[in-house]
Amino acid sequence: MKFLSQLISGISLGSIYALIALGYTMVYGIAKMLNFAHGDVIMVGAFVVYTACVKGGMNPVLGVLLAIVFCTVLGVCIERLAYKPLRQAASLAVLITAIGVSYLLQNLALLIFKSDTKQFSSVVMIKPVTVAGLTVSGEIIATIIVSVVIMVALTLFVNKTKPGKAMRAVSEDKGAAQLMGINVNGIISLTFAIGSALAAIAGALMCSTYPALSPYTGAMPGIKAFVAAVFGGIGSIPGAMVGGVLLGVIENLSKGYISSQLSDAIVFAVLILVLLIKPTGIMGKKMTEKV
Amino acid sequence: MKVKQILALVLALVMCFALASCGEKKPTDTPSDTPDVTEDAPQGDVSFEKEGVIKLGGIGPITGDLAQYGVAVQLGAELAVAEINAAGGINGYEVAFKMEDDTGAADIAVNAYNALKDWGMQTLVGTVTSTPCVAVSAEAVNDNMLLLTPSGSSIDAISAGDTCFRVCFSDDNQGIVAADYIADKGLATKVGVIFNSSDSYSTGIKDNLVAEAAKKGLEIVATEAFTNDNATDFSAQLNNVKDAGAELVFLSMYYTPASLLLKQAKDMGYAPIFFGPDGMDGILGMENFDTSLAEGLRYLTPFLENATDDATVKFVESFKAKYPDRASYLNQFAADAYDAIYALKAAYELADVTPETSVSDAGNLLKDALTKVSVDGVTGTAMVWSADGEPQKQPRVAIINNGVVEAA
Amino acid sequence: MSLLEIKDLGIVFGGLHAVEGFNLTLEKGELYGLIGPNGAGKTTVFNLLTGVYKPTSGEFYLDGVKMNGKKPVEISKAGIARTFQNIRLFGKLSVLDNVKIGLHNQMKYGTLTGLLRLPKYFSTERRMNEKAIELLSVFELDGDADTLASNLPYGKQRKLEIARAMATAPKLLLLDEPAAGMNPNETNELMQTIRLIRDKFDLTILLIEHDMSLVSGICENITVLNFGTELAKGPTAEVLRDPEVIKAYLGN
Amino acid sequence: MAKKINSPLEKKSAGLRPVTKKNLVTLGIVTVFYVLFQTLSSLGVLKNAYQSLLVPICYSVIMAVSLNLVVGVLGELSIGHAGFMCVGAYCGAFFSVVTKNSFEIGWLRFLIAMIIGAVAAAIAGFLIGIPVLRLKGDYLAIVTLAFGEIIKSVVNVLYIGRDDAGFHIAMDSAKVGLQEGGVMILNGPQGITGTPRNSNFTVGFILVMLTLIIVTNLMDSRTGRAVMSLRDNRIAAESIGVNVTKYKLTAFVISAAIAGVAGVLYAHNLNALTANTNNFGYNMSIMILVYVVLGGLGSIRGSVIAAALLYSLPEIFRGVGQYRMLLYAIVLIVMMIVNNGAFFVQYKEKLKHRIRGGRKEAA
Repeated sequence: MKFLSQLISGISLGSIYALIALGYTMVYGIAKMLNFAHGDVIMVGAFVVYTACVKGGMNPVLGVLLAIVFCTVLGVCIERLAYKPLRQAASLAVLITAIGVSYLLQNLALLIFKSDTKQFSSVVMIKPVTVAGLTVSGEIIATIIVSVVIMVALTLFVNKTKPGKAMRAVSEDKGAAQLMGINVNGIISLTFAIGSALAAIAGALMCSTYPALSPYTGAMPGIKAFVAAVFGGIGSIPGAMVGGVLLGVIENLSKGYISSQLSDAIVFAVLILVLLIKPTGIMGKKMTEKV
Repeated sequence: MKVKQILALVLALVMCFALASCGEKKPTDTPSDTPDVTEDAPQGDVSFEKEGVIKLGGIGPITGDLAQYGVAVQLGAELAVAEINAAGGINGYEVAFKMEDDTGAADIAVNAYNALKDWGMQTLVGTVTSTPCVAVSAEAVNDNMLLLTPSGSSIDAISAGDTCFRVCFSDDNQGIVAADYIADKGLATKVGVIFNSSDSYSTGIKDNLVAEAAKKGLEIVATEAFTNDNATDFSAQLNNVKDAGAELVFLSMYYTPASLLLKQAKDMGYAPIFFGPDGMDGILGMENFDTSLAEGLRYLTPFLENATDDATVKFVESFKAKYPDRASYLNQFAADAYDAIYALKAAYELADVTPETSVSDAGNLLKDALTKVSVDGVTGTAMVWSADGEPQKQPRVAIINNGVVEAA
Repeated sequence: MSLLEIKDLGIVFGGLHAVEGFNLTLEKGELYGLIGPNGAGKTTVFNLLTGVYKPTSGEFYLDGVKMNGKKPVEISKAGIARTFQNIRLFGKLSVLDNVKIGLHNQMKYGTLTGLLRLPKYFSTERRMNEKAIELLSVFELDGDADTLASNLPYGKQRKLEIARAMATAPKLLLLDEPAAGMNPNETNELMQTIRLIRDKFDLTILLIEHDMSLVSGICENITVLNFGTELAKGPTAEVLRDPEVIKAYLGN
Repeated sequence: MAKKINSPLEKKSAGLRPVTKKNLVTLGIVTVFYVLFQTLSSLGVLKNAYQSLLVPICYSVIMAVSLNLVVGVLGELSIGHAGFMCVGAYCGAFFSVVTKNSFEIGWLRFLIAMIIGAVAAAIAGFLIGIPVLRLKGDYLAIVTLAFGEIIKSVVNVLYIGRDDAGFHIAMDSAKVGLQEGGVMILNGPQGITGTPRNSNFTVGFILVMLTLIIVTNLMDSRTGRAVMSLRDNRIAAESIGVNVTKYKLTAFVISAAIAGVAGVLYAHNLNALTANTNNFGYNMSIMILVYVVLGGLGSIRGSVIAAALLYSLPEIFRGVGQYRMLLYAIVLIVMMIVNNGAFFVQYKEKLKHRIRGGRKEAA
């Protein structure tokens, strides 16, 4: 009983990680960069929803849509202004720029929204479900459903549609893709647009489940989701889902049964073990170097 | 080489810009995200009896994830300073208050301290959080500067020397008072504790609570921890304390994680008595807070927003008037800082310290004066300080009833 | 005793027999060619001989010592050196340093000696420099000693790779398409150099090459690989006239 | 044809080699910086704010140079470097606090603390390096991050006290079980309080110089070349007999030991030592990485300059108040784009050509 309830809350936390990790892994897979600002785009998304719905009294669905539009535009702008000039540079240079963007977003939000934590009002209208004495909140149900839907949709998009195939081509070999007539810059922008739209959804759902919103709300989940994405095999869409959920479950079970003080250490220890056994993550592709 | 030259050039330009903007600022200007109220502060209108400015420095997190506590302190202190200046200053001198950011980190706090020394700080009101306070108090003692921290509550925060004082309760004081209160009022016999193990404030209170509980015959059935990196999901901890049969859960933490925890407890359908330390104050002030979550929450606090004593009424009114859109910062942090400034005013007046008094002399005079004054503040009436820097005041227990804080 | 003896060497990649039943015996001082169409498994043979891949069947001996299953480092120490088809230099290091790294196991001193600049550091470094310059001058690269390896023109990069391999004082040198990308003049020059180093350093050389003029110019004997198996073997001129070989190269 | 007289070897034996010259210039810059600020400070004209930056700049520089050994020289991305600093800081501070009253000679105690910090961090580096260095790229990076976080978490639940019966170690403050009169030395998240203030600018300067000498000597030695060969081409390095694990581990351990020393310097500069995200967690690790990347991978001088400037920037920006960190973020982004952006790189190349062309014409 206790186990089940720990498990469910683990899955709920994990599905938030998964949702964020999907955006991470998407951008990594195509642009081959760790977008450290992803967590902060989530925070921006949540603030847009908060401003629209709580302050402006907008319908939650419209609020989330507005956030998606806002974050998409923001994501594309960030990509164009900060990352595109560095396309030819070493990947570490882009990583550092992403860190700069992350600081920028946090501090802009700090100036605009101030430092105090706001309580977020849930955008989810699903009623909690009680089965055999276990209550599962509407937010958890919504998060899990949305994560799965997004995962499936992304997988289909990448495998079946023309822009999706172009994305895969860019991910394999930018130069070759260019020669095949693919607009590489356009595809990368599209990737950022999708990643940022996902971030907006993740922001709304995360803050509905854990309703504390401040300019630093996105930072830690961002790092955790990055860990989750690597855990699952970075670049792999189902991997992000699996990695996120596993991370949440391991975290909660170690809090519940081993030590709540050391749960971070335990999560990271498990991560190390997994990577030592499978060096490219649970669902990652094996990298071979041609000699 | 070229790359580095350009790098150096850019940096040099930036520095020029920074230094230039430094020069443009008036010394009394405050560096944080306060509204422009300091601009219409009375410097221009009110003339002071004497030439010279008494410079009080403040240090606390203005950016970073603890910023809300630092900003509350800043607003409270600035309010008091504005009031004092409007009433003719201290000993006839204008008072200036300057807050520097430490992001909650000890090393940055020391940098901030030195920056304030360059500005000419005579007395330090800070730091806001405990760990930086330990580091800065060592510096202050070195300079024999008086340090009065509004909210640095750990034992070590003011143990560096006899020029260190605080306004808030100490951690062991709170832990002990809480345990005594629970035992004496018969609130519960089985107590669970949830605390932030990466935070010295939370851990300090928890340690003292657990120790005192043993003496009082309370049974601590579970102690569950979380960390700063892991402060979103508390369901595992809640499940554990629930399983252990806790009738009362002591939340040794600040109000931000508590607000999440309370929501998750409600979602789980778990409703023990929740009890917290003074860091809980401010939870109702959170923007858009669903007050039903905190219904029945008890916490120790020196400050009750809707207390009816004159001091509190005046403080609350003028805070709301001065910062109309910043009501969420009206809490014990702001109140402690407000009292800190008035306590200093009393000490300055008793010792007759002027802007010309050297830092070290001021330190000597003020540390004696502070043990002699009695301050009626918003966090306690007739507050007095002992030579070890601890305030003599009893924590009050507050309870949230129908979305309003009341004395319990 | 033969210098190199390969018996039934083979490797399977996920069901594909990349190399199968490869046999070869090289005598000391021999200059042997390995040819075949693209994808025939030539480079795979090199990778097997240098320990990059572990063979799934067969074995090979260097000077009578069993080598298969050993790690690249051990094989290098035992005396097999190689160059790479897609040049693998240490691009951000100078030409001189590239060769000095080749001397890694020839002239040694400890990390601490290097950190503390003990006398042994200076004496060994001096010997390293002398030896490296000597090797570079064989390939007429001594003038480029301070150039970054990645800034060298293509032909010189290939030569530097050979010089670096030579620095490990090998008994057997494996050259993977040394003349790729070179013009006929350069190829000719390279031929001279290969012969020169064979004689001067008492080497045995096994080389992969597509340039038939080079192969027929310097290799006494050759093996032709096709689809991972040996198609023909013997004196160069004879093998190149073999209709099977011609068919494999030109298709039907 | 006669042999060229100016063979590179002879040229080398004649004067200083370019590598040596470059390193000496770096050491010279640091010395000038030290002499300048030490003079200003002893004359009393240096602002307190800048004075208090001197030691932090020293440990930032040391951290940046030591991380550059892993990221720039060995070519492996590490984002857990602050973890080693943490190990060094805690071990060093622990020793100093324990022996504060029994050890008379302050500088000797500090020296021993340094050695303890370095050795402890080196051991941590070794233990972590064995599994970590089997991985590649971002996976390696995430595991270093994980180790850094584990170190931080463990330090935060460790309670060590001392009484007449000796040391007591526990994972819970209630279980330390000190007798009357016992003292907590390491108190969980409250860390170690009361570390003697032994760090000063001169010590910091000496350590920076030592770090620079160690790292540059290493790079210009057999070991360093082997390490760099792994960075440039692992497969080729293996093929000429460079032991991958040994040299990766060597670089990693040396880097960790240096970070440990930086930690000891840090710990003895503050009265309060605690481990949180900003000083020993990933935020710090990432900050150091920023110094390294901005200074240029593998460029030791670049690391020194970038660390010194970037550490000081937020302090210099105190004048702009609430826009401080915002400005810092913008400067960071702009500098990255200017240094690495395609447009600017091309522009710089053009500029270089023009200057060279001009020179040639003039000559």
